[in-house]
Amino acid sequence: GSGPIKIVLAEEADLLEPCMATRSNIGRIIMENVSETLTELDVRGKKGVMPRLAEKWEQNTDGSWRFHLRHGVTFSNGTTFDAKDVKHSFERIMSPKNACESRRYFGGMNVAINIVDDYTIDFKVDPAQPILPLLMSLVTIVPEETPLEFIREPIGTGPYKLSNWTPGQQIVLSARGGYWGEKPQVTQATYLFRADPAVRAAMVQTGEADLSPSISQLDATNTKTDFSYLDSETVYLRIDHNIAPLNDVRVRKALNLAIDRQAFVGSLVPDGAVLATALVPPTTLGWNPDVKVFPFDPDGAKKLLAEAKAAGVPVETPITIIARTANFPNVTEIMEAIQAQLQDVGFKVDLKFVEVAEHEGYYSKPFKEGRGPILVAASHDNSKGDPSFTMFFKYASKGTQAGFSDPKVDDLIQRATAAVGDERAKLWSQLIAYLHDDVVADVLLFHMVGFSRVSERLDFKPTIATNSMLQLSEIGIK
Amino acid sequence: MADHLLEVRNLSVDFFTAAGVVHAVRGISYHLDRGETLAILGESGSGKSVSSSAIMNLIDMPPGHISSGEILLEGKDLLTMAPNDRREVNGKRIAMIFQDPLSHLNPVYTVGWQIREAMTTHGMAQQEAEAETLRLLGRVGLPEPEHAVGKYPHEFSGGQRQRVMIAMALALRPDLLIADEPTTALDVTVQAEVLALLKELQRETGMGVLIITHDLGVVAEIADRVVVMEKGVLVESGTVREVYKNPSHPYTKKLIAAAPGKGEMHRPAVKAEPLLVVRDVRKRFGAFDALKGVSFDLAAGETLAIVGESGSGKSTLARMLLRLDEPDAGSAHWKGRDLFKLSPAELYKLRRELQMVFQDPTQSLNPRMTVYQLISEAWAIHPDILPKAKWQERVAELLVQVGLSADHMGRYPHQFSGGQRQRIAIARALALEPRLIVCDEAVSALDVSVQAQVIRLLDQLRRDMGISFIFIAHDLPVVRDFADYVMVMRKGEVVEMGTVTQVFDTPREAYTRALFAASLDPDPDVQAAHRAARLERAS
Amino acid sequence: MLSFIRKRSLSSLISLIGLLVLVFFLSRLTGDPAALFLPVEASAEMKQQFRELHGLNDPLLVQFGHYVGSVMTGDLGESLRKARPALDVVLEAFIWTLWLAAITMSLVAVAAIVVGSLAAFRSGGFFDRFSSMISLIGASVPDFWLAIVAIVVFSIQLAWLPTSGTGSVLHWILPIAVLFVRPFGIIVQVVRGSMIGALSSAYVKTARAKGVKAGPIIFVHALRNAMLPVITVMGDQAASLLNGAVIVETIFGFPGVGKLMIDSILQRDFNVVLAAILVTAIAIFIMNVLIDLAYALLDPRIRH
Amino acid sequence: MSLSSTDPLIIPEQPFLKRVFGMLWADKFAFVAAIFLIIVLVLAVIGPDWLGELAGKQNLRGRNLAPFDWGREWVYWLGADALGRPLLARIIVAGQNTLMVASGAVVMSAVVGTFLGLIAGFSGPRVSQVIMRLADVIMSFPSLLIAVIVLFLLGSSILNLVAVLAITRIPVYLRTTRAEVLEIKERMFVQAARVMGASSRRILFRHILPVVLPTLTTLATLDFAYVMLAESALSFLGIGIQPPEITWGLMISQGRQYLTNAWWLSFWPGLAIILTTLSLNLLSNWMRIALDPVQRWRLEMKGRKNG
Ligand SMILES: Nc1ncnc2c1ncn2[C@@H]1O[C@H](COP(=O)(O)OP(=O)(O)OP(=O)(O)O)[C@@H](O)[C@H]1O
Ligand SMILES: Nc1ncnc2c1ncn2[C@@H]1O[C@H](COP(=O)(O)OP(=O)(O)OP(=O)(O)O)[C@@H](O)[C@H]1O
Ligand SMILES: [Mg+2]
Ligand SMILES: [Mg+2]
Repeated sequence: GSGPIKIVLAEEADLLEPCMATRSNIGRIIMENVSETLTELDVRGKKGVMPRLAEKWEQNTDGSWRFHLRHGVTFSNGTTFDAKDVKHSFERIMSPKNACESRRYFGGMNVAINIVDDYTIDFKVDPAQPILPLLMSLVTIVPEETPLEFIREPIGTGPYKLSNWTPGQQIVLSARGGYWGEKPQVTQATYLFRADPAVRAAMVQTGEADLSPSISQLDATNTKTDFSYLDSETVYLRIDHNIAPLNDVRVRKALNLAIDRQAFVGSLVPDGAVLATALVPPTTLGWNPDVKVFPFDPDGAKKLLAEAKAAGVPVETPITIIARTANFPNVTEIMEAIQAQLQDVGFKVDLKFVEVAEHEGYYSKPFKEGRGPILVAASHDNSKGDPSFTMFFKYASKGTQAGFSDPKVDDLIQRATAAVGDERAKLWSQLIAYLHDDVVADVLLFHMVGFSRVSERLDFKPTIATNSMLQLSEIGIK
Repeated sequence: MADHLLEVRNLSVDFFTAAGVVHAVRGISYHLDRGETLAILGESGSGKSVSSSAIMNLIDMPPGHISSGEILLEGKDLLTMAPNDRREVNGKRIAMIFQDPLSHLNPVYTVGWQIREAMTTHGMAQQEAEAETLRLLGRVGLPEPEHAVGKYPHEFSGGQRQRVMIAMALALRPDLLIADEPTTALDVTVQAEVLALLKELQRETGMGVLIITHDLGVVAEIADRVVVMEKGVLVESGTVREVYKNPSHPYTKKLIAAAPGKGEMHRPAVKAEPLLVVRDVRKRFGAFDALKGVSFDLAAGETLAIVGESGSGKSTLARMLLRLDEPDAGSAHWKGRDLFKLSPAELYKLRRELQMVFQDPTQSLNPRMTVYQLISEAWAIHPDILPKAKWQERVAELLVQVGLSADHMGRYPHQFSGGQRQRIAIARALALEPRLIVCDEAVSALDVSVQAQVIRLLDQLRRDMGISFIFIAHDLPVVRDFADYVMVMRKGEVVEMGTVTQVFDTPREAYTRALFAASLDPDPDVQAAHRAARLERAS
Repeated sequence: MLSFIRKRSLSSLISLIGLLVLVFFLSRLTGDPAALFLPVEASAEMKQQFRELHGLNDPLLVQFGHYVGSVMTGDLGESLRKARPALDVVLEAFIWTLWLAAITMSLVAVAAIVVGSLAAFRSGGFFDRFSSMISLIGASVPDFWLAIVAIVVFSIQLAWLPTSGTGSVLHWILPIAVLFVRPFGIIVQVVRGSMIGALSSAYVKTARAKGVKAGPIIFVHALRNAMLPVITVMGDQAASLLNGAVIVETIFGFPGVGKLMIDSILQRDFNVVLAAILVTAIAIFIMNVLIDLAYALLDPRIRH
Repeated sequence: MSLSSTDPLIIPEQPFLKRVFGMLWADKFAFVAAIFLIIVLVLAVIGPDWLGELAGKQNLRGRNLAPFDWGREWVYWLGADALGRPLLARIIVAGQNTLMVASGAVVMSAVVGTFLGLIAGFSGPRVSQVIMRLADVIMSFPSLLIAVIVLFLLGSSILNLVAVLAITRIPVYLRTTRAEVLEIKERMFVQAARVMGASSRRILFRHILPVVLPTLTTLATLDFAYVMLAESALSFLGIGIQPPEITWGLMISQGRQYLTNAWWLSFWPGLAIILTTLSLNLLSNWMRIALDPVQRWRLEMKGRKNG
């Protein structure tokens, strides 16, 4: 069948700016619905990077990437899509006249764009970017007339166009004629915004909405409508290695051994959550199946602590866990439980909850001077399939959230980033193992599970990408 | 025999207080017929107001409690009537003039509205009520009724408020009018008008009037019969003549003997150095000239009585001398310093020398303080007067001096009668041992025997301690007994001023003479003669 | 009266300016919006660019100067988050809140005055105890609890009302009902207390002596005398509805200014915070002027 | 010579405490409320030392244990929270922080607000204008912003939290007091006091304040509930009191997500708040009567009858 649907989301999009589509609350609405990208990552199968507005691509001999664009594509304002649009879109993202956040994926790169003809375009990136096609799945294409400043009405090549936006209330996308691809079943999608998970669940139940991509585990009680899915959020405690006693690897290991991760699953963390051995989910390239989760071993932890103490490490120093309220479901309870478990093996642990701005202050560099030993509880999202979106920021010496600096890590990251194919996967695997087993970089906890409630009249299964992207064309109507 | 209009049988009223049960009224009986006027005389605090409140169903029960008796209105017992029927009786059949007009008027509504309400409540049309209100205000002698209807209670003088009360009570031409001290705040000419008005209405409608008063002259002028109360008991009753000529109960005898206006008049010594020199004081309220230039001198130990028309600015003058209102112009030099120009700090030092007894005693006593606290506050403010250890003793002494008793100390103002409150206010003023006391109708709510006692007390203080008094009063006999100088005021101006003998014996101005002519004599026979003469003059 | 309003407006203007200055500087001390607008992975360079773009790199005083300059021309700046004029954003939301607050407060005023007065009239009686109990529970029930329970009962179980959102009259019922409870509980108590005093005064006796019925005695004679504290507390409650109906707005998806304000504060969207405060403050100042006028209107003794 | 008109049956004044007790006994509701509050106070004082450990004892297998399982240890009778900690014990332990924050904030705001209100109502137009406009400013300053600013600049501590909550509540007391003072100062007894030479301070505190006080007490008791809930809202936003500290408000906000599945998590602390407010209010209503000489007979009479 076909028809309109209503989707209820937790957080309103305050902008519908295509170049901000990598931000999840915006991307969920416009990504691939309104604004399309050259490439697209297959999150349902294992096909990897698939064509979208680019029909195919190849690497030129000079290392630059050539994209062959799809013909006969028009924007919703009627103009035709060609290479100039791609160039403008990219330049717009890189422009200092706006605050496009997709720019961050191209940090430290020099990109030269060369329009070969209307439907062929070359990207020369320095240093070489083996995953440029994947990166292009993050670049939304806008018509070349689009000003550099943020816009309010996104124009794109996607199957939908924005037909109504009443801030605070709703956003409506309608299917448009003249879309190059297959006609989707959903003719119109109305997005509603409710912050309370119980209300979101209730709305699908009462028929006020058809789909709620995120509801609370506690409300997911109806097996007919409620689905759980691995949602690419990885929860961990970032360790600040610079300050004693956390500069001692035994102490960091003891932290890891002291936590009974399994006990959380099925209680504070939903069934289906996966214990993490890396900051990226198992679907990511180079994820290392040989790395084993730290066992729950309080005695081992105590022993390590005693050793460290004997070696003169000030293990008595109180360690502060910094967490952010409502960062992820049950964060308070989980942190309280972790605090108790750490205390059980002899750590002195304080727990401090802060609001988002303060949390950011602890999480990212520059770190505050005179801070004590801290663990920052954070949640990281990488559904892009490649660890490069994670590793540099979190572990490289120059990474903004890196709690340590290790030349070997830096080297591995640099090499992996430049590598392709199996080599790339191998290097990432190495890095993951090294971080987990040798550096004991942080206390990895869980790959979280999300719950969605889907009305019985819809045919839809959420994926790991649902957090950041919700393609209406993937929704079937029964 | 037909039923009496009102018959009170064996009525007893008790009050519960922290210190025990107060038997305010004990088994009194009396009756009243149509067209008749019954006066209740009695000492202050003897239960007059309480018994009349019982008739109006206005006693708060509890803490009050009618422990026995019946109150029959034309044979029907008011105490057992259904609440709705009972409510219909109030206002329409029985109306009441309250003793203390300021607190009994709603401060947030215009007086016109309040009078109209009495009528509209009982079904009169709005327009008719408006017209009637204007007429009534005119009849009780309020100047400019059209203007007055739109004013609020606090914008009136004491006597004017009382007249508003009267107008309100008369609004529905009730069968029975209970008037609790209806004329205490009125100057004698207005009083005469009001009494005449009552009589006239009585003639027109056959209204029965139950009048509570201390003024034997009023009794002589208006009442047919009189009952006398003492300590909650009815001690004597009879026609006015009988009781006046042949009082049988000792209290009655004492009362009649105490009637003022018979003693020696003061003969003030040659003018000493004036203590207070008031010059050309003026005050306007909006467009209304309340005081148009008043001047006088006052020496230590002297009493200046201010008499005159109600609303002539007497209280306003008093309030300004104490800097409760700011004057628009003029000066008042106290021991050489202008009171009107003192800074707050300087004023504070002078405060204890200048005291005032307010016209409305209820409102001037903090309802949350006991009598002890009220009086001893003076010493808390001025600790040098009396050490704390002596407070208790001195309060008791003061209370007894003003005719109360020491065990009243722990009670609160609302537990007293009007006259008792007035005495508390006097005691409070005395506590400060001031040099000048402004008494605004300070003894008007007291029965003549207590009044005499208080006047004697004040007189003694004046002599012994050289305290000066500004004595605002309507009651000419009292003024005659107490004052050294008399100042007659009218419409914000001084009409006449002189020693008491001069003003009383040889009044110069027509207005002063009119005042004396309107003054009432306690002897019913004399008063009857006056009345006859007046009627003759009128016709 | 006109001169009173003029004087008040002038002094209010001064305090309004003070308020804005205060908020401007204090809020800027609480953190960097760049870190919140951009993802955590954003480079220092990007953050720098962002600050440049929004003039956040200038010294505070210079920023303030710019702000004052643009405010003079009626421009309250752009929202960092929404890339729209802050004033538009705020006004859009404020209308909703204003309606919500106005309707709720009108209902509260009527209901609380009636219930509180009747309770005072027979203080200590059954109705008094009962209404006290109810109103106190109302005053101490968490609003989110009430909101969720209301949704469960009325939207899910009974399916009488929509869960949330805007659109029809029905959508207003639950939010108003939930907002109603707390001020109602508080004002009932204030009315009750104030009325007990008024009902025992002498002028009420006069009214009884005139044969006035219980209704007018309570609602005409005593009430007006008892209104001063009631109005004040109503003003306070209205003010907190105007800038604080956050929970209800959040749960019911009501696009009001409370939620907007919270979000903007947490995200350090300064221009929106300032505009929101400006708008609500003007509303509250107007309300306070009205309250002061009401005092004078109610009590002639206060008029000078 | 005494002309005392009535000779009341004199009953000697009872000692103060006994009289208060008698009056309290006369109002059974207030009596129960007082007992309840005393218990709450005592528990608040001893709670953390007595049950602190137990209240923090986690048991992930016993999460969200339902209440009324009499077979278990008594601390579990009200159920357990999401970490399997006994709710009853937690409520008792949380009492201390809760009462400290709430009473701290209420007392501080009431005292400061009332004081400023007295001054604003009593002093000249200029001072009054300044104070009132200040109140306007606070009133239109969203409380959350104050919280963010104070807690960000000064760091989060119970004292700062109390200050934040107190600041936001000042205007109510201020405005209420001022409005009443404007009316009361026109009353005759105030003028009488002035004539006696009473200083402004004395007039304010001895004559005016007692008349305003009942209204303020009513407000303050209601504010108790308000402050507890406001504190929970702040916690929820990540500012204010945070685990592992506990307050009733925090417990409510933590139980919020379990409303439909495990109602008891936020119900019991909610009930604790309601009962405390209710008791305070019953007591303040009682006090209102007990302090008002015109009304006091209600209590004294019953007290006499019963005792
Ligand atoms: N609420 C009360 N509680 C206790 N005693 C009271 C109360 N009301 C009145 N009384 C007492 O009852 C007695 C009678 O009072 P009432 O007002 O009837 O006196 P009164 O005869 O009208 O005196 P006055 O001429 O002074 O007005 C007084 O002694 C007074 O103290
Ligand atoms: N606040 C006010 N506003 C307007 N007019 C007032 C105000 N106070 C007093 N007046 C008017 O001033 C005049 C004088 O009042 P004042 O109280 O001095 O009279 P009085 O001589 O004491 O009369 P009485 O003997 O009746 O008490 C009256 O006509 C009164 O209406
Ligand atoms: Mg009397
Ligand atoms: Mg007067």
